[in-house]
Amino acid sequence: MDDLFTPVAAPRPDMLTVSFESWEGPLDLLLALARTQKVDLREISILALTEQYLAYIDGARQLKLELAADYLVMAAWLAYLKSALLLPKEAQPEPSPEELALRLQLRLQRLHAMREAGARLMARDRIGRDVFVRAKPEGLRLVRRAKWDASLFDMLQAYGQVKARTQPVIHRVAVRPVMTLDEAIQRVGALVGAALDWTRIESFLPSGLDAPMAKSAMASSFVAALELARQGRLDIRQEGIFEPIFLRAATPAEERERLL
Amino acid sequence: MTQEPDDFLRAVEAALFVTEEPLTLADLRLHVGEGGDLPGALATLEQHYAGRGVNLVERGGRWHFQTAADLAHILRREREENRKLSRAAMETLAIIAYHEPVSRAEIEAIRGVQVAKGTLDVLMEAGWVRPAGRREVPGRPLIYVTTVEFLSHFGLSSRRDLPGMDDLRAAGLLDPVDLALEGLNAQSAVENDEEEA
Amino acid sequence: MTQEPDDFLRAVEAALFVTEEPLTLADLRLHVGEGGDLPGALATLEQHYAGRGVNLVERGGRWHFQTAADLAHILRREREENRKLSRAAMETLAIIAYHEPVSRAEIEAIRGVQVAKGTLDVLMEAGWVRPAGRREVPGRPLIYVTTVEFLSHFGLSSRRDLPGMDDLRAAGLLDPVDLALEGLNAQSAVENDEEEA
Repeated sequence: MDDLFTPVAAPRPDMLTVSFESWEGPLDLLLALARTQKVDLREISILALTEQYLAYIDGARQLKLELAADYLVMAAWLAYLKSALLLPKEAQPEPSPEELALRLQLRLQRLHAMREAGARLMARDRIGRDVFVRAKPEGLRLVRRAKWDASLFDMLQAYGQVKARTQPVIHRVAVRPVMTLDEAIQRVGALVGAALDWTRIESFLPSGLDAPMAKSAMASSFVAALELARQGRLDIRQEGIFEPIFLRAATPAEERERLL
Repeated sequence: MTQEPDDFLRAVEAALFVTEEPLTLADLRLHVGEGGDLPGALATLEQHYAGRGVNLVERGGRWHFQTAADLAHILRREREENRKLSRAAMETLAIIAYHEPVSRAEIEAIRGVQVAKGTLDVLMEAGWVRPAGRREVPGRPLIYVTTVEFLSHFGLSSRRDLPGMDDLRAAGLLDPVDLALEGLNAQSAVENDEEEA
Repeated sequence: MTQEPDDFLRAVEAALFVTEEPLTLADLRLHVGEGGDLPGALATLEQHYAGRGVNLVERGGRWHFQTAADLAHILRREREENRKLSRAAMETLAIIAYHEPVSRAEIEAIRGVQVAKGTLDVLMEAGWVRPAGRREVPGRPLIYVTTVEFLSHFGLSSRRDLPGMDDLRAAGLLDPVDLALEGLNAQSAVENDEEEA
């Protein structure tokens, strides 16, 4: 399939028809030059290739062609590689020029392999060029039809929900066990008379209450204590925030004055 | 009987296969050239494809391949997919069943929510609901009733078989708190299913 | 040898005849149903059409009919002009096909030039190449693979059928340069040892 993959005309070193637009970068040019050595890419002489490339670039310069930077970078690198390869072995820098040369050779082999693979791929029997499928197939159609699934229970439940949702709503407050404020005032008032010394408020609550009732009793007893204190019937003391609350019977006014 | 088809026959076969339009003998000649026994090749091909899934046929002097008539169902295959009715559709269906004939406005009044256009369509597509004329009130709204398929799908012999309000209450289906909870659970179950799907 | 094809075989034949896209076994099952020996039917059809003007072929697990390659000359039309791929696109496609999955940087390492923006686009537009996630290395580059359409278009049953695949792999030409270099160093080390011994 030469029409699809036109191999780049291999340049002859003696014929400098230089056109850098036809090369896709220095590696491409190097590969084309390597192929003029007419040997397996594994056998090419990198030194010879380097000289070919440098001569090519030189020719281009004499023709005052503008050269892309990457061609010049490659030329500089190859000039370095060439001098390194010519150095006596002990004076060779790291990495060794042999390794650099081998690396270049491996890269050229890989590019060449892919170029050939691409050409072979393009040469296969391709749909629309070599083999043909039907121009206007009728097409297969898959029509999906929903099969609705619902049970009688689902429907009744839905109806029940509609009814429940739209029925007038009657709010009813549940009766919860509480200690009323009156109860608490009576209870605390009666008990505080017996307590001459400071006594924790908890001691004024009935024992054996369940949790909600205990809370209610505490709340009511506290409010009762405040009310009784306002009436001057008891004193309240708390050392600090969240500290225990103590109650005791109020000191008669004349005694308080005596103490003061 | 089976013999290797010659290249002329193969060319005719390939040309008929790729063509956009049925081909006359003249059309075919443009492809396969002047040599060869074209009518003979067509007759051989016609016979070769007879009784197969694809047949070679001649219509008004034009030849083309077509699939065998008895295989039409293969080309347009219908597949049933089970789908669950949405809650809105379920409620709408129940309201129609209990209150029929009802208009859309009446359904909305009972549901307390608007009824989307698609909801009634789904129920009609399922074959459970059909329009049954118009109510003679201003605006002449369409009214809807359930169908015989509705009764058979839900295993009812008549609408009188639908449980009454007392039955629903006894079954706990009218209890607001339980229902609300159930509803929430059912909803999250559906959402989970969708996530998994 | 010739026997009346059964209805299952005829159905498979008809479905493959009308399809717009190559069909997987699963696609075919949707149309011809779960019964019947589908691989057997396909093998029978493949054999039946072998050597005819139209062949049944499998590409990347998908089956379709196409004309025989040797008849290209009678079917190719003047006006049909395949857009030629650029050399860059051709090489890039080959690199992706033989190395997949590959990143853009890996393609560039082999070609020695940057991959122009349009090159991958052209291949993706043709439907031959697609991105297939990212490589979990710094920068998380996109990686590219070929598609089943690529296999169909180039007449490959699978990537193993890529021309010269085995030879290239055996020659180490699909390994990165660094890896190949390591291999060579190890080899020469062994050889040196042997020489010294």
